[in-house]
Order: sequence, then structure tokens, then C-alpha cells
Amino acid sequence: MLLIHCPYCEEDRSELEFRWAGEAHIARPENISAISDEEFAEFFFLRNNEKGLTYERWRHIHGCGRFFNAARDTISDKFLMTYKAGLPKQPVPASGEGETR
Amino acid sequence: MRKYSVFAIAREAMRAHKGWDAQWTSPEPRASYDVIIVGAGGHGLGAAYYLAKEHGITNIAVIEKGWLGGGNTGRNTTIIRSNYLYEESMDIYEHSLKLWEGLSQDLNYNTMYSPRGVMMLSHNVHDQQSFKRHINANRLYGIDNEWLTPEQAKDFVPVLDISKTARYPINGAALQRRGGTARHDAVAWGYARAASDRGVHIIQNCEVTGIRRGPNGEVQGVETSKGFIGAKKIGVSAAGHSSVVMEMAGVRVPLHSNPLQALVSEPLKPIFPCVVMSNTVHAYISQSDKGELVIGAGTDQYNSYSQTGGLQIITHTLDAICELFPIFRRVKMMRQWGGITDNTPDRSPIQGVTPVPGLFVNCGWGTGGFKATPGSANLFAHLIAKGEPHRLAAGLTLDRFRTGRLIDEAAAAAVAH
Amino acid sequence: MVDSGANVATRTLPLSGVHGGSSVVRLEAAAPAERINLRVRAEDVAALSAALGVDLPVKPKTSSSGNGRTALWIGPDEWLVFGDVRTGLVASAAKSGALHSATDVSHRNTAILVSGPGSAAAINTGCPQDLSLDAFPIGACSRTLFGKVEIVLLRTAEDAFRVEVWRSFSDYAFGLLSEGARDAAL
Amino acid sequence: MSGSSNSGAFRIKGAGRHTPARTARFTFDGKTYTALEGDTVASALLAHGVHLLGRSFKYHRPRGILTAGPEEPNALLDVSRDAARRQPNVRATVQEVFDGAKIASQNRWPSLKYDIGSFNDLLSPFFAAGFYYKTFMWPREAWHKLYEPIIRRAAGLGEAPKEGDPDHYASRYVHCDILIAGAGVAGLTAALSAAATGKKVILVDEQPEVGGALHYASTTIDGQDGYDWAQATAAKLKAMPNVTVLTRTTVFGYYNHGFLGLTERVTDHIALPGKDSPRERLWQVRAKKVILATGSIERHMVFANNDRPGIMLASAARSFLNHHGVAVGHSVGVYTAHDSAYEAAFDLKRAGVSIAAIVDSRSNPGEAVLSEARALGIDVLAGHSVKDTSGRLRISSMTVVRNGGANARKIKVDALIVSAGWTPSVHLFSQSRGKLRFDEANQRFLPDVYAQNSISVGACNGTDDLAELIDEAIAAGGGSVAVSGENRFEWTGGMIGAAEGAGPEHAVKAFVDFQHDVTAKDIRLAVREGMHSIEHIKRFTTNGMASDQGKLSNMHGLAIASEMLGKPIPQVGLTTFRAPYTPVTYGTLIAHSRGELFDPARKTPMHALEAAEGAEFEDVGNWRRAWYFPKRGEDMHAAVNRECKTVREVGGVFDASTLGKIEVVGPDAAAFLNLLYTNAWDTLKPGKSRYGIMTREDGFIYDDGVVGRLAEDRFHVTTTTGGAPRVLNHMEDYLQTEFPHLKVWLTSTTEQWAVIAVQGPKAREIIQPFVEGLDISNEAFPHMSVAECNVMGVPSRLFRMSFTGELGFEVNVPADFGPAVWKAIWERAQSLGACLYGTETMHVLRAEKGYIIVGQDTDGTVTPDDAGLNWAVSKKKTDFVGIRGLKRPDLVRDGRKQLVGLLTKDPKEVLEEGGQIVADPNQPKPMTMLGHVTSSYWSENLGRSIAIALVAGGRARMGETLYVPMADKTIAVEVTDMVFVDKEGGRING
Repeated sequence: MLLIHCPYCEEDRSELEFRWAGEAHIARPENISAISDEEFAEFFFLRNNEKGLTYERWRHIHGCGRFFNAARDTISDKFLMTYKAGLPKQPVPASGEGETR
Repeated sequence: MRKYSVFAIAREAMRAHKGWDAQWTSPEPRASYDVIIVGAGGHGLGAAYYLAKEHGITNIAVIEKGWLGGGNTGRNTTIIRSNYLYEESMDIYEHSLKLWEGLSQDLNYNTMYSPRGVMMLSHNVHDQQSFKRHINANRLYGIDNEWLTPEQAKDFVPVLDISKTARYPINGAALQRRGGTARHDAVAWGYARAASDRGVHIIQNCEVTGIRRGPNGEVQGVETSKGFIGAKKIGVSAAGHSSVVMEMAGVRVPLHSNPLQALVSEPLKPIFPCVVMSNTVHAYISQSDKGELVIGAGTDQYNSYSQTGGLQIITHTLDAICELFPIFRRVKMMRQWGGITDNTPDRSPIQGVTPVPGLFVNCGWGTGGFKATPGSANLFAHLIAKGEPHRLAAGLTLDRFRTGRLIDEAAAAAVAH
Repeated sequence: MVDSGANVATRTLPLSGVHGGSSVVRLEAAAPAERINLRVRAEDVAALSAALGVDLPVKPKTSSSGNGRTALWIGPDEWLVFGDVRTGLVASAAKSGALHSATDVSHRNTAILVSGPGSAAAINTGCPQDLSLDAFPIGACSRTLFGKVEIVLLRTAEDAFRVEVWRSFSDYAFGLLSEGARDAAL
Repeated sequence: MSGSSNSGAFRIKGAGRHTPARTARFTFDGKTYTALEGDTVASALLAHGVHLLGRSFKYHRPRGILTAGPEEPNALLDVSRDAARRQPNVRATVQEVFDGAKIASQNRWPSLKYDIGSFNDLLSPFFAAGFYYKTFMWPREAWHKLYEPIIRRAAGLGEAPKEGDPDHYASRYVHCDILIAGAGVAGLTAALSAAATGKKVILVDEQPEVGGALHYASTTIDGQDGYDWAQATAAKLKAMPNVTVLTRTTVFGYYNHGFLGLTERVTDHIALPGKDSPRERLWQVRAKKVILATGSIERHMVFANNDRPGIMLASAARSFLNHHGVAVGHSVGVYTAHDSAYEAAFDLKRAGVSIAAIVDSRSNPGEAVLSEARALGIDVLAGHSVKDTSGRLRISSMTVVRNGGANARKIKVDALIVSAGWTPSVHLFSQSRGKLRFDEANQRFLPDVYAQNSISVGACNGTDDLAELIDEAIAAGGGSVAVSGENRFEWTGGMIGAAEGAGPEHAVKAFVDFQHDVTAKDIRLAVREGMHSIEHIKRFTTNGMASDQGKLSNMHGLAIASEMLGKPIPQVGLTTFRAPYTPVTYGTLIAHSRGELFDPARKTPMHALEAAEGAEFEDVGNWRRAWYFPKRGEDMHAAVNRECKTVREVGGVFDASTLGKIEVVGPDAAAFLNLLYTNAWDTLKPGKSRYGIMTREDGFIYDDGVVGRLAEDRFHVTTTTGGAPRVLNHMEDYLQTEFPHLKVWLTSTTEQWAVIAVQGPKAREIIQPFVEGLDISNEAFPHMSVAECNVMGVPSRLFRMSFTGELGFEVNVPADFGPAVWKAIWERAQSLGACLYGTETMHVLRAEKGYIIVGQDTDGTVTPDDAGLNWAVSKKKTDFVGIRGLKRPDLVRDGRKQLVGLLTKDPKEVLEEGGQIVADPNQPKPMTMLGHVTSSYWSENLGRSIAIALVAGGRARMGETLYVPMADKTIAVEVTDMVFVDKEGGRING
């Protein structure tokens, strides 16, 4: 069960309160009715599915209700950061591999 | 290859089983092959086997970053059925089921295909409408699937609770008697042994890191952790990692990789005779030959390559199982694990040519990969050998996402397992 | 409008008369309340606060009370405001003259009052949030999950909470709270 | 030796920590025994000299007690309180005895002593690892019909319970700063240190009391006996407000982001549990930091016939003696490769037990233990091995040979204690996704790279020295405390893999995994057959896959494989440790989520009134909806026929409260709806409503419903019952992320309103007296009007709308007023001859009018045009969600499936919903199917059946005859339009 920092509630909350909402920073084309079939397929279906750093959306559906963005490593499932919807893609530090103790 | 039989076992028993050969060899890679298949799961190994057996192509390498059969082939709940709704699905899963029926004999390896029946529980009018739609379509297509009353369902699975006071009472069930289970490791190992025997190289612990392309964009081979290996044709069958491998050739595929969890109980004496699934309460269960209750849990909501998932997925599955079978509340979970499923937007697979000459793809099997293994492998072999899809797999192309001609089993019938 | 009369409807609360709990937790249905879901942009918060007579809190997870009304921060532009019946919340909000959305949800929600030393433990039987006083002090509030239903939780005292829940989920919430109350007493 | 006579002949006076006067009686396989309170089933039976407790999985070999803890692979029993409270596969070494317990052995028939299944042991040459992959293939059907049932019957261990579980379980979420797993020396010390910082600490241990290895070890801490120090420390910790100490609690899973699952056994050790007490409690902990102090587990020696009852780990024998006061035999042999077993021998010797010999496979045991052994007069055979044992149901002798020598001698023993050294318990570390490294010097895996905020201390971290361990634990806790300790002996030694005594590989059974009967030769066979990865070996032999999950066997198996392969251990690999650490009861994981609390059953405000009127209900999503209202003697068919007739002829009252409702408010409300629905909304005037269709970007119908405009800036949107939450989520998604510039807000009001639909010719007459301040005549309030008004003194919303084709109203009143208004309306309706009707009649009436139900007549692949609703797709709008998806090639091609009506040639024939449609019923299979029946009913109003279907090119097939082939007959149908009743639509105006 993930622990997710909601940038609106400014607090870490259990994954149970959230719903994943797909890849982030995919803007709906302004001129959507004019794009080609290929462009539509790209917009609607194609996703990066990164192994490693991914930018994704979550909704704090059982909390403040806001959609927001997150940067997460899909290998470790670690969140590198979360930030509010509408902000551009944020640069993140490289995902740590863990440490020896 | 030494033939397996009860007589061979008896002979070996007399001499402490010293005479068995390795089931497959572990050769160093050649400089190049006619065909390279990326991914030594059941689909990849099977495709190599059928290329050798049915298409006369034996200069093949199956390249695997881990160990063969170690991905979803060895991590699933081994359910086999073919009672899907759309013709494209029925074609491929029924082709697969027919191959399952003779697979042990074909491979000379007991894959333990056990047609103990797959029963899908109906809990409400909507389920009933959907199941009958499937049953009728299956019947007209020549696939067995029948409607049972609650009492008939209980006759088939005596531990089923069909009381009207249940939170979601059962109002009937669909049963495919030819559906069932098989032994997952045996499928990978059986294909590996049979392919290896026909000269196929299985290269384990070798990670593909790039796909080299020629002047016309055609494939030339793969860069790997063991160096460059040339190939005229490349078939990618890498399940949850298909996005990653296809990206190396610059081809994007519409996939999400999600953790899918499963669990087994401690071993119990036989109590559960078949496979039971319920879409309404989201659970499926069977009992392995060792006596473990094998329970498929849900998919975690986010994409991940971590092969782990949240405890809440497990608990939500178990509460559904125990609601259907209250006698199991005192049973214990012995082991839980996760795999990575590769899911397409319409939850149906992609198998076909790609924009890159010589590159073929087989992915997106989601939760249906195991049951499809022989059929998918067989048709993938055809695709690679002929350069175009077999009639039975013609609808599984990438192009459907452009045209909108989806095969949306999920939309038609809740979650497809 | 609540007066009895031949042709005047009477009110039936979803958890009417229900109570329960254990030696350390008391569970009871709250009195009927008037509630609005209020949506306001940041620049209009002051105007709405003034009109309602209660400061709309802008810090996450906080609430404020005034003039018999309580406002809970739900989201960055969302509040749940409640008060006694016939307090006229929608009309008050309208007087602000500022852009907003006030939707009457008086009957959508019902509330369960949880009190006693075992309250937090009872709620934690189904709520994944940290309800220690440090993390969830008096006056803290949050929309969250309770078992399989959504609730809005408000801490009204060190050992007292108000659980707001949609009416059709109230039986479930009360049932699970009862289980939690029983376990909290052990 | 003289033991307490009633609690067992092997009870040693003065030994152990139980009170002799406090006894409990239980039965084992029907025979009654007396135990002492605090005994485990294992210690209680051993006290009576009972060693034979079970049969193995495959060969049905007699098995005893190997361990004293949760790693036990052999002694799995069936424990019951009563018939319903029966638990299979319980570890005798964990289960505490309670008065009245009924305990039985498993996996044997007819009895534990004479088990027919043990015939398998004689056939074992045939049953080599993986033999089943090589045979049972002929004839084809024989696997499922013949061989598999035999294998299944032989396999499995315990019997599943036969009755539903009457016990209940609890669950709690909890947060802490530091969770400490394990309360041995390391865990307790870390807890003291952590507690001193004032942080919130949870200390967890799986045993009934804290102490871990201090239960048996000769350790002195702070000048006190170690066990006593542990109890005093626990008491001190429990008294601190920031510390929680949980015993009988197992950390079974270490998941993502500091989330851990714990299971607490609350009543399984109590004779008469209180009725409010849960059997077990699930703790779901979110910890900021985790200190793993999980200790280590002793390994057995791998040699021939090392599985006989009476053979057990040395540390287990010590626990039974020092904690429970039970000697494991009269004449005990020792076979070891590690110093620790010597201490067990010393303790036993001092308690008066004869030590036959210490057989040490090493030629150089630790000096300290050697001299102590000499001092106690114990015979030590260093550089020797046990090459075999004998004894049918219990060990009677061991055969000892000098390493490399030939002359074997038999030594009589009634118990043999063994130790091959200790395996650090890195399970939780590994579950947390930490990476292990191989400690070559000590042949063990240790924590290396941490993936979460955790730290391993003590034996699980490979820290053997007590002073170092204490320092490590204090540092991990972060506080400053002083603890000092001393062990009597420092231990050396240890081995993994087959011991000398494993003998020639083909001749003997030297068990690696006891429960699954995996022997050293099975692992060697796997390697020979090409299994070179430990995962392959594990799966091929099933080593480590039994219910103990390889706690004893994994390292041995790995070492044997490594030797066979000639590869160092890290290259062969280590299988991953998966949760749970020990098996966890489903009931605990589920906790309250059962019965009424399994899934909330949502009921409308009028539910109780409807039930009182005799309603049958159906499940629609989470909702319970009134399905039909049978009168005395009516079946569903009769009731629905009557309701259908009455609504069309007089009127009916229907509970429509479950429909989703969303309040859309703001100056841009119409603009927003324009983007979310295919229809145009800016043209809708306040006071009017309109049927809307929502598509997603792909152009397929997602939801539908009537939308009323209450004011310029306020809409009352309705959705389907099942679609309400996802439609709101879909709208919020677009509003927040694609159209955030729009000034509009959304609020769910589904449950704010009770909705009472009144339909039929007398609908207006029925509601008229209750409506205040509104003219509801056809002229003033025509079809698709909406208004705010008072109903019975309550501010309400009145819709003029119809899902039946009749004159109709939907009265929305605030939900708490629903029952009163419903009652009043129903009383009047009844007096006018109208009826109550449920969802089934609603379905029939709407089908008679050709109104679709999204989710039944459409399935996520249907466009508005397919559904004949193209009129609802605005041609003027330049944008709405779905506008582009709708134009894709496959969505505009000819021959798509379209909704049409079907009339059976035989009017009495009612089609099956889900029936498939073909043009030529005589074609061979697989047939070409044109579509399917989506809705089908008997229409009492028409005196015939009606149906709606999706048919390829359907609208171009009007009048065509098609066929619906069923299993027993073929039904001919004619394609028609979808409106079966009142094609002109006049009835809607009454």
C-alpha cells in the first residue's frame, strides 16, 4: 500500500484515498476534431509505460478530490515528488538505489 | 532426446536416475540466427518450438534476461478457458485450448492439462445477460459453455454458498467443462526441452539492450549483455517488458504494465474440484494438485515493474472468496506474489507485424497469457515464418487502435480473466 | 416546514434513534443538521466567510466554528459547512455577492457522533489515517475512507469525533464503528 | 529423572518456567493428556514421551517435532475447540495448549501409526523429483480422469473446515515512528533505546512472551538471567505511554512505503474466550522506520534418515528443557557442525539426561565447549558423522562413522539433537526489497542494500557478538541507554549442504525439505536435468515451497546445488522471500469485511416502506432496488404483467432515487456541459430539461440521463445508477485538468434527493394535491419541464419526464422527507387505482417505447449513431469529448451493429437476452453472427413478446427475417423499429 504525498493536503496519505489517473502531461489537442487518425490514436492510446521514472496523475478522490501529478520510479515504486495539476513537468533527482547500512 | 515414459522412469529408478539428460542445453550464442525471439516464457519458447516443428526453421535463439519460464509463465494462476465473446478472441483461445488438449503428448512432457471445468458465477440480472450472450456466441462458434442453475452449480462445487441471504446471491453460473488448469512450469520446460531438442538455442541471463536496424530500417539483430547477435527476423514476446523492448526499435505500443497478485493457501485435502470465477465480487479460485487453494487477486491500479503490490488487493480478494465460500475463513494464506501484466486499452492482445521490417510483436495478453500459450505461440510462429498473420490472429493487429476496431472483451463483460 | 400537519411531510432520519458502542466508545446519531457543499475561489473566501459568519479555513485538514456554524476544509476550494436546521446556509452564502457554488447536501449526509477514550481506536478499525492527537488534533478534519465507504471525519474533542457519511452508507459505517468500538474495549 | 506424574513422565522437576499446579487437559488422536499452562502442544506431548505427530507429504514417512517455533515443517496438527472451530495445519510448536483442546494428526489413514500412504515410501525410487512430468500422459484423458485424482488424494495435508467460521476478527490501522520486529535481546534493547527518545514505538514478537532466544540461552544481561531481564524490560516498556508491546503477534509482511502487516493471535490459547474477543487481530502499521531484530533460525543436518521422530534441532531441545521443563529423551545423541548444540547437551546433562555422544562433523570444535564437555563427562566424537539412523516410529539408534572411515558403530539413542548452524532471518528485509549479500566466511546471506527506512540488528544482521549486538541495537533505536550482557560461550562453526553423513547420493534419503520430502539426491537430480537456476531447482523439486517456506531448507538446497554446479552460491542465486512470513488466516486478513460489512448494501430512503409493501429487491451495483411488488399468490411474471398494465392504464409509483445526480453550478455550467455531452446545452432554457448522451474521447456511449436547467448557472444532471461515481470522476477530470478556466463546480447530490416517479394517465391527478405553487398542467408545465416548488411543504424539484412513454413526473424531495411524501403519494395513487412498480416493470415499459438502457443495450462499443441517437449529437458544436473519436474509420464504416427492434414470428416466444442472431441458421459452425438480443420481454400490454437487439447493418434490414438459434430450437424473428407502443408518442401528454 503506497504512501502518497498530496500536494494540496500537504500530507502523506494512504494509497487507499487515491486513484491512479494515467500518464501525466498528455494535453488534449486544442484542435482535436482536426487531427488525423494516427494523431488521435497517439493521444488516446499510446503511453510511455516507462520502466523507471514515470510522470503520472493521481486523484485524491477520497480526500481533497484534486487531481495532481507525481514522478515515480516504476521499478522501486518510490515517489520522487508530487506537484499540483497545471504545473509543467518538474525535474527530479535521480532515483536512489537504496543504501547499505 | 530421451523419450519420457513410465518405462523410462522404471529403468532409471533401478539406477538412481543417473541416466536422465539435461532437459535443455545452455549454449553460448552464435554470431547470428535466422530468428531471434526475445523472451523465454511459454509464448516465446513455444513459438521457437513451432517454428522448428511446423515451419522448418531451426536456426533460432530465444533470448531471456532472467531464467526461462521465470516471468508470467511461472507466476500465474494457470487458468485455461476459451469461452470469450468476440470472434477474434474465440479464434485464438479455442485454437489454444485444442492445442492444450494434446500438448503433453505432442511435447512428450506432462503439462497436466486438467479439464476440470471453469465456472463463472452470476450474481444478478446483468451477469446473467452477459453470460448468456457468451454462452450463445460460444455455442454457435462450436465452443462449449453452458448455463447452470444455482443448484446445478452447487452440485458441481459442493462448497459453494447458494443461499439467498448472501450479500450477492448466486442466480446461476456459466460452465466451460473443457476449461481447467495446467502445470505452469511444465509448459515452459516442456517447450524448452522440445525446442532445444530441435536445435533451438535458449540463451538465459542475457538481456537485450538494443535492436540494431539496417539502412532501410530493417532489423539486423540485437545488442545484448553478451554482445551483438545478428538476426534476420526478431519476434518480441516479452510480456510486461514488451514496451521497453519495442521502444528499442522506436516502436510504441499501447501498453500498461501493472502488478497482478496471486496467493496460495496451505495445502489441504481435495475440497475444490474446479475453477470458479466471479466478476461481480472480483475473485477466482482453484485448488492445485498439491492441495493449495490458488487464488487470483486483482491488479494494482498503477503501472509498475516491481512484481509487488499492496496488501489491500489481497484482502479485497479474500473477503470476496470467503463471502462465496465461508468455510475457507480459517484457511491460511501461505504465499503471495506478483507478476507484471501487459495490458492494452481493449484488454485484448497485440500480435502482428510492426512498422519495422523484420520485427514482429506478441504482447498485451494481460491476464489471459497463460491460457493462450500454445495458441499464441503457434500463431506467432506462423507470423514470423510467413511474415503475415495467420487467419486466426488477423484481428490482433496494432492498427486497430488507429481504426477503432477494438476487441473490447472488458467492455462487453466486466473484467476478463 | 417540519411542523406536523395533514399535508406536511415529516422527516425520517437514516439512523433515527440508533445508538451503541462499548465500555470505551459511545456511538449515537447526530441531530439533523443543515449542510452545504461550498465551492469558492481563493479570492472570494473572505466574502463568503463574512456572509456565513464563520471563517472558512484555508489550511488543509482544519475547521473553524462560529455563529452555530462549522466549516470544514475539504479541498483547496471546497468546504463542508454545517449548522442547525433552518440556519439558511444557502441564503447566507448568496448574500456574499461573490462567485461561489453552495449546494444543499443536508439530506445527503448524516452524522454519527463517536465519543469516549476508545474513539480513535474504533475509527482506526477502518480508517487509514493517523488519528493520534499530534497528527489529528482537536478541530482537524478530513475526507477519508472508513472501510469501504467514504466519510468526512472531524475531531471535536480529545476523545470525540463526528463522522459525516452519505446516508445510504450510514448503516455500514455504524456497523463497522460498532465492531471497532467492541475491539477498542479489549 | 522424576517428572510430575500427571503432566508427563519427561517433565523435569525444577526445570522450566511453568507452574506445576496449573494444568490443562487436551486430547491428541482421542487420548487425553495433561499439560501445564504455558505449554505448547509440542512441549506437552514431548512431556508424555510422544514424538510421532504426523506424516510427510509425499512418502507419508513418520515425523515428529523438529523445532520449537514457527519454522516447524513436520508437526502440523488439526486443532479444534468445537466442530465449527477447527483449524488444520497448526504448528504444534506454536499452538499453546488450552483446556479442552481437541487435537488430531493429519495426512494419515487409518491411523498415525499404521498409515497406508507410507506404501509410497517403498515406491520412492519411482517418485524422484519431477517424475510426474515424465509420465501419466497416456491415454490422453487419463491424466485428469485417473492419475490426477489419485495424486490429489495423496497430496494435501489437513482437511479444510466443513462449517462457516463462527469466530470474529478485528482490524486496526496504526501509525508509529519506529516498529521493531522481534523482542529478543536486540529488539528489546533497540526498543529501550527508541523509547527513550520519546518517539512512538511498537515492539512486536511472535511468541507469548518476549525474550526470543533468551527462552533457552544461558545469557546474563545487566547481571540478571536473560529471560528475567527480558520480562522486566517488557514490563518497563509497557508502562511507557509512547510504547506498545504486542506479543503473540507476527509481522508477516513488509510492504511498500513503511507499511507492515501484523497478525495478533488473541484467543487461540484461551480455554473460554470472551465473546467480544476476536480470534485474531490484523494490525496494519505505517512505520516511519523499522528495526528488524528477527534473529536467526537453526538449521538441521542433512544426512541419511535424518527425519525420524525424536530427531530435532538442538535449540528446540533446549527450549523444551529450559522453558517448558521437558526432556526430549532419556538418552540423547547430538550431531552437529556448530558449537551451539553443545550447550543443549550441557543443559540436558545437567538436568539428568544421558548424553550418548556428541558427534561433531568438524575436526576442530570450539575449545571452550570442548573443555566443558570433558568436564561434564560427555563423549565428543569430533571429525565424525552420523551416517544413518534407525527406528520405525521413533529414532532408536544412530550409526556413527569417522569422516572418511569405514567402521561404523551404532549407538542407541531415543532422541537425536542436531545443529548445522544458524541462518539469519532476513525474510522481512528481503520483503522490503532490500538486497542481500553473501557472507562467504560464514556461509550466509546478510542485509546489504536497504530499499526502505529500516535497519537490521543482531543475529538477523549477522552480528553474533553480544556486546556488538547491543551496541548495534542501541544505535538503531537512536536513544542513549546502557545495557550489558554476557554469553557463557562464544559459538563457532556451521555448515550448509549435505553433511558427510548424507552418504552415497543414490542410496539414502537425506532430507533437505521435510514437509515436501525433498532429499539431497532430488536436488542433484534437478541439476543433472538442466535446472541451473535456484528458481528452477526450487520449482522442479518443490524445495522450500512447503508451508514453512524453506526456513530450514533453502540454504541447504542452495549449497547442494552450488556444489553440483561447481558455481559459487551467489551465482546460483537465492529465491526471493515472499510474504507472509508465516501463514496468515484469511479471516484475519478480511477482519470485519464479511456478511453485512462485506460490501455496503445501499438502500433508498423508501426501502423499508417498499419492503413493507412486499417488494422483492434486486442488486444493482451496491444498491438494493425494488424489483417488483408481488401480491399474494403472484409470481414475478404475474406481478410484472399486472404492474405493466396498470401503469399504462391508470398509473404507477416508482422509486427512482438511485439515479445518479450531480449539481453543476457556475456561470460556465452550460459551456462545460457542452464539452462533456454530445448535445448542445446553451440552447436549453431554464425550466427545461433534455436527454443527454455522454461519450468518452473514443466516441462510445459512456452514460446518459436527463439534465434539467434550474437557472442560467445551475443544472441538475442525472446519470445512470451504476454510472454515478465514474461520471462525476470523469467530469472532475476534465474540469480540473483540461478545462480549468471554466467557472463551474460539481457536487454529487445523488443522496440529497429521494426521487418518486409517478407515471401513467393519472399521474397528474395523483400528485396534484401535493404540489404547491406550481401549475402542472400540460400547457404550463409541458413534457421536459423542470421547476422548484413545494411538495407537502418541502422545497422540492419537480421534473415532467417519462421513461415509460406515459404522462409522467419525477418528484425530487430532500431525502429525509422521502418516506413521508412517498407514503402520501402512494396512498392517493392506490385510491385512484394505480400501483407500485419496480425495476422489472420499468424495464419492460421503457423497452415498449424503445428507450435504451446504457450498459444493457449498449456495452462500451456502441456509438450514439449505433443506438439510433444521432439526433442527440450536436452537429454545430466544434468541440465535445468524443467528437474526434466518433470519426475514426471503424466508427463510421457501413455494417456496424445498430440497435433495432425484433419481433418473434411466434408472438408467444420470448427471446433469451444474450441470444445470438444469424442470417442463415443452417450454416456450419463457427457461424457468422450478426449481433445479439440486448433486451427481451413479454409485453402484457401488447400481448406478445418484444425485443431490442444489436444487429449488423440493422437499420437497413427492416422487415428482414433473421434467426436466433438456441440449443433446442431456432427462433425466427423480424427486424423492426424499436418503438412498439404508441409510435406517435401521444400518450406522453396524458
